[in-house]
Amino acid sequence: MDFELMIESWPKLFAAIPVTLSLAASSISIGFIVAIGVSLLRLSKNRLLSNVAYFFVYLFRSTPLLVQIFLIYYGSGQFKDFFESIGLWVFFREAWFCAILSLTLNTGAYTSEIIRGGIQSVPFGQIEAAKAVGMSKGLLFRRITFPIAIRQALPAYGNEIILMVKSTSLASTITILDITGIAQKIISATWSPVEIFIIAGAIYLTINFLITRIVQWLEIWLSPQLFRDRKSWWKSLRENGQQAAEVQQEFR
Amino acid sequence: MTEVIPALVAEDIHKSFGTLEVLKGVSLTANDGDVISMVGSSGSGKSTFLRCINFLETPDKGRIVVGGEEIRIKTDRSGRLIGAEPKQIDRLRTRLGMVFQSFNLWSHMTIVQNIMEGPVHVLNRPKDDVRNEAMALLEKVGIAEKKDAYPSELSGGQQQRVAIARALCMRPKVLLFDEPTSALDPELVGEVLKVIGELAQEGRTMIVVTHEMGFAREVSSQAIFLHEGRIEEQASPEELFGNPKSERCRQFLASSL
Amino acid sequence: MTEVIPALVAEDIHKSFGTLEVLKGVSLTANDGDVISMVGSSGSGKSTFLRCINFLETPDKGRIVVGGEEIRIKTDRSGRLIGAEPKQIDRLRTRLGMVFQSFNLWSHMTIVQNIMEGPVHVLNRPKDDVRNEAMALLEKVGIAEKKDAYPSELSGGQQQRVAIARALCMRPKVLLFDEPTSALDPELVGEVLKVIGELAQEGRTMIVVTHEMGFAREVSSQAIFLHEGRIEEQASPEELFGNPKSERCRQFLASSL
Amino acid sequence: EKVRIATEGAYAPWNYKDSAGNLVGFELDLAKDLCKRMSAECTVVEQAWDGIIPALQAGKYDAIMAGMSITAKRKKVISFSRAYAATPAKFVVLKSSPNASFKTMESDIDLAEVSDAEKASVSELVAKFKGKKIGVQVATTHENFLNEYLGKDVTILTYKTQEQLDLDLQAGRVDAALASMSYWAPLLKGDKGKDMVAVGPNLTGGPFGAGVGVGIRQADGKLVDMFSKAINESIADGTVKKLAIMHFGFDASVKK
Amino acid sequence: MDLSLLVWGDAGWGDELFFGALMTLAVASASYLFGIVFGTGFAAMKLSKITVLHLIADMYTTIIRGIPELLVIYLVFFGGGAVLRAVAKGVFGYGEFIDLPIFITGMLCIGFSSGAYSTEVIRGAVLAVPIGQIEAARAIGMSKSKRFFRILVPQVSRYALPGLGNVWQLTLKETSLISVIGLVEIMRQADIGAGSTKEPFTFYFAALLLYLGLTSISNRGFLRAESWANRGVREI
Ligand SMILES: Nc1ncnc2c1ncn2[C@@H]1O[C@H](COP(=O)(O)OP(=O)(O)OP(=O)(O)O)[C@@H](O)[C@H]1O
Ligand SMILES: Nc1ncnc2c1ncn2[C@@H]1O[C@H](COP(=O)(O)OP(=O)(O)OP(=O)(O)O)[C@@H](O)[C@H]1O
Ligand SMILES: [Mg+2]
Ligand SMILES: [Mg+2]
Repeated sequence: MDFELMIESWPKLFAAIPVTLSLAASSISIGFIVAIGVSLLRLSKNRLLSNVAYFFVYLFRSTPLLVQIFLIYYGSGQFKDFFESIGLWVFFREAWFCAILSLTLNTGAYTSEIIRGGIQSVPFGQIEAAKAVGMSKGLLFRRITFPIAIRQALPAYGNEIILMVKSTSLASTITILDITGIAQKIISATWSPVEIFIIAGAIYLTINFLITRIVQWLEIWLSPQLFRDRKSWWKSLRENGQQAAEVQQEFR
Repeated sequence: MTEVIPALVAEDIHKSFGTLEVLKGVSLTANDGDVISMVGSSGSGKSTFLRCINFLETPDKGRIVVGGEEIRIKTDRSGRLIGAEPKQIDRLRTRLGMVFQSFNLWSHMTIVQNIMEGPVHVLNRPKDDVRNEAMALLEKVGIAEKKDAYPSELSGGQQQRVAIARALCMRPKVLLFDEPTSALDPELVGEVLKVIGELAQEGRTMIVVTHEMGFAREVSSQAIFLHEGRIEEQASPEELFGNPKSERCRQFLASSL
Repeated sequence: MTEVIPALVAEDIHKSFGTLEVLKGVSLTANDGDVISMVGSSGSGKSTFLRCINFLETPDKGRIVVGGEEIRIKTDRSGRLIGAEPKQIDRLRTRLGMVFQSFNLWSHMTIVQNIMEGPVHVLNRPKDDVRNEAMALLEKVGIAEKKDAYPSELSGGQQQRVAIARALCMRPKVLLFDEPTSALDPELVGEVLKVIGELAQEGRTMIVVTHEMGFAREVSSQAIFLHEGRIEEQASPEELFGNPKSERCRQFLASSL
Repeated sequence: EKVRIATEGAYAPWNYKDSAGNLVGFELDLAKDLCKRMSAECTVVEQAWDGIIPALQAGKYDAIMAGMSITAKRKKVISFSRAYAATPAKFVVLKSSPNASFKTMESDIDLAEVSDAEKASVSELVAKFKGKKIGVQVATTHENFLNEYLGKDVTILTYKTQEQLDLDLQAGRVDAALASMSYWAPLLKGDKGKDMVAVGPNLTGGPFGAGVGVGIRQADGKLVDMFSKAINESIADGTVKKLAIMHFGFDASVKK
Repeated sequence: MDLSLLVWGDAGWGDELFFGALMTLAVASASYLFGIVFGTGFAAMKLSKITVLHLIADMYTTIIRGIPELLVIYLVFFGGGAVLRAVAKGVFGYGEFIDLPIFITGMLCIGFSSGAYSTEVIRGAVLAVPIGQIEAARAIGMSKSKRFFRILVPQVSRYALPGLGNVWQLTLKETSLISVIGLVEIMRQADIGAGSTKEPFTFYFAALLLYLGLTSISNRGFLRAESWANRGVREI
């Protein structure tokens, strides 16, 4: 293990953190909005709309993100004249935009399934109770369905965020110098992949660790009914309530 | 001479699930201050009828008139009836309070939030007024000290009382109760009975589905025995429980302890 | 002279949840053929007591003796009591049938599989015999035609009857019923009452928790009124329901309709 | 003696696969020739470029013949035989580009020992591409050259494969691409290269290293000598030249 | 795009890509099963009351899920090989190069990271089983192992299947990263084809279709498994 190299390289990798973070932040936030739209389409009664949404989700979930990025980036390059004619080439010209577009569509597809699962898990009775007090569709979604659904979907969504942070590393294949891009540059100069990847891995790990903690905190914040004593939230998480403790015995 | 407008009219309601015909033409008229109790064996269609009244199930045939206003319906492409105007249904539902058999409290809100949700966000009443009213109602059903608890922290009986308070806080014209005492011990049954009695005195119209004959007898101004989706007998409670006309009803009541 | 060995002895059972002391020393002896009914308000500890008897909750203090064999307990590192020999507990549990307040049917098995599971896989009895017995029991509780349905396809009352059949098919010495009629309409209550009566005649020992006083009165040889974790009164049912000694018990019974 | 040789299999015409799935190319033919001379029993394995040096060090195979240039940096971690081929690096732009006819005073620049005239030509090059985007394959000597000589003046975009770089050159996302003539020569002749043109000087030496050689573990001194000896013979009798003309279209053999 | 490149046999790349797809499928299935075995073990550790076991499992899932998959592969491939050789040399005095078969290495690499996701899915599923179901089994005196196999496993599989379906998709796609260790699967074959023919599009598009095909088929399998596991559950 070449510790000198590790010490030497780590500031360069550290400097790339903002690139990775802004890729992740923009695609996750835009992707979330896309996802809400797609999941509503998917649950809509209109067959055509729901099928279109299904196809979108299916396509993006079934193929590797790497291939998607390639096809969006190099594919748009092949149709340069077309994009120029509709004035979109200024966007597609930029690797940055293509990266965000593919990441956004990808996470949009995954997240929409997560949200759909959450919406479908809302107990039917609670929706009926809302209808019974005369709530309109929009109000019902905003006040009842969504808050319950998001709580249900949060653990899965936390996973998705982590996967996205890691996925941004694929942007390095289309010339973007994020943490992984820089790491590959250093490796190509030094031929010491393990050392460099350990530093890069530690950076990703730290980011993701912070994210998991934030998500866990949100989980508690959104479900006060399960975690009464918020002061000892880490304890509640560990124990996951009385039932968890009971079922755990089966595994002891 | 002014004509009396009934609080609620349901006319010839039919409803099937698949091939199972659950309601085969049920009609009912409730005037202001009426308390109508419905009894009948499990699966006879009592809950389904209540759910049809506020359109949580769309009836296959029939008419619902709330306070003189008829719910407009139309036929959709597949030939099923649906509400013609979602807005109208939403509005009429605010006048029909419902207490579900399984309570259906919103799990992500505290007790007092559960009660305030409808009046504040649907009726747009001022928050402070509503809070005062909610607290008064909780006082009335005897669980004011639980106001900041979540539904999962309450026993079944307590949840049922919250559900009643939630329905009342909407100040509906008509209240629909689906087995409001099923989770309660005998002492609590007595208390809920008292609350319902008071509501009747205030002139509130109520339809109460119940398995407890004594309760039905005590509280109602009119009683209905439902059997296999039809009204088998309808009479004053003294009449129906004391001296049932139909054979089936007699049999049903006989087995009740 | 042979000494009579009681079917079940529970001695001085204590149980707390956190700071809440739910059982404060409850004792009970049941001989063969006894039917002991327990009444008491919601939260008085009835379910907890039944669960302590078959060690689904470990009591904090006390002794349980089943058919003369005492459940061996020891103290674990954190000072709580636990069963000393899981094998012994498993064995004694096969002699204690339990019908849960919430049924707890296994959702991944059909009705008949639910009933056969214990006899076949715990008692290792031959499958065909057990199937015949299971069908006979389903016949007895009146839902033989539902044998291949899954629990979610049954109404509450039907599920409750399956739960009873499941407990019976283990041929236990002692049966513990937690509100066995809560989900039933009056007609069905009568039927379950009949089944329990027959079991009593066969000499089966039973402990029945219930909210229905009439039912308790009809079925039991001995009645217990539980209040705040203590036995407030214990007598013959005629005595307890007809002429209660304790003030609290009188009050409780008075409010029951 | 048994020798395991690794190649990438995706770097035509050095080493690649035909549609039947066989490894072919200049280095495959050369390897056969060298092994015969060493009277060694050779097996060729394919290995993705990313892991090619680490896997050599891990002992998965004994030699690398994958168009790998001999550079100072690589020499720190592995040894090389003498060079068997060297091809100059050259910039390529689109024919529609304003730089399509760009030439420097000196048409050949050897960066190992730079004369004054060559120095002037390098400055010419830098001035021409100032502010432009230049694409290059990642982890190559070409990337090192750009970093060293043009790093401050141009935007360098790195690509995982050369084909991706070609696509971006055609799409106009980069203004120029830098790669070896061994890659450009066949491409520019074919249909794919009909819009492209090679410009500027032929670059060799310095960061481009001393040509392409066989990569070998540092501990394997004996194997280095064996390969070097075989290469000497093969160059001397013209075999390398013959193979180079067959695959590249020009003589890329290294005389000294 | 030149579709004639994709014909079957020696004249085209169709057969190479097809065998690449078979390799993808083989590595993915092996890793997936390995991951589930792994995941079950670590889920048990996570649910255990023994703090050390809990911590080990927690570290495993946090670290493996937190770092990019490529790094996991590098560490297992290069790091694992070095450890293996050190052990061989130190303990057995065997100095020659030894290496696990490349397929096994690939399986370990992907299985390791797939296992971390399976752990979470299985743990969640165990916690989702209503406690009453287990109490009912205890109440008839079922022994612990019987309870585990006859009640817990069928119920856990019901709650875990959708999540495990996602893990499968993840695993399938993750195999596209192991070309660095030299295994020739879809993605590596596409790279080779693109590099050899200078037709990247044709090959990446073919890769897209192959992945789509593989997931479509496996999706169907999972749907069937789910409907079997959900027998007796009411549809909403
Ligand atoms: N959504 C549904 N799909 C299919 N069948 C249904 C549905 N809802 C109710 N049913 C059936 O309709 C019949 C009447 O149900 P309903 O809930 O109205 O009975 P009930 O009189 O309220 O009985 P209980 O006293 O048990 O509450 C039952 O046989 C039930 O199985
Ligand atoms: N696992 C638990 N953790 C904390 N408190 C509990 C737990 N189980 C029961 N309790 C509390 O213990 C008390 C007694 O509960 P129990 O279920 O024995 O009452 P019960 O007499 O059966 O009432 P009911 O008639 O409503 O079934 C209640 O106040 C309840 O809240
Ligand atoms: Mg009902
Ligand atoms: Mg109870």
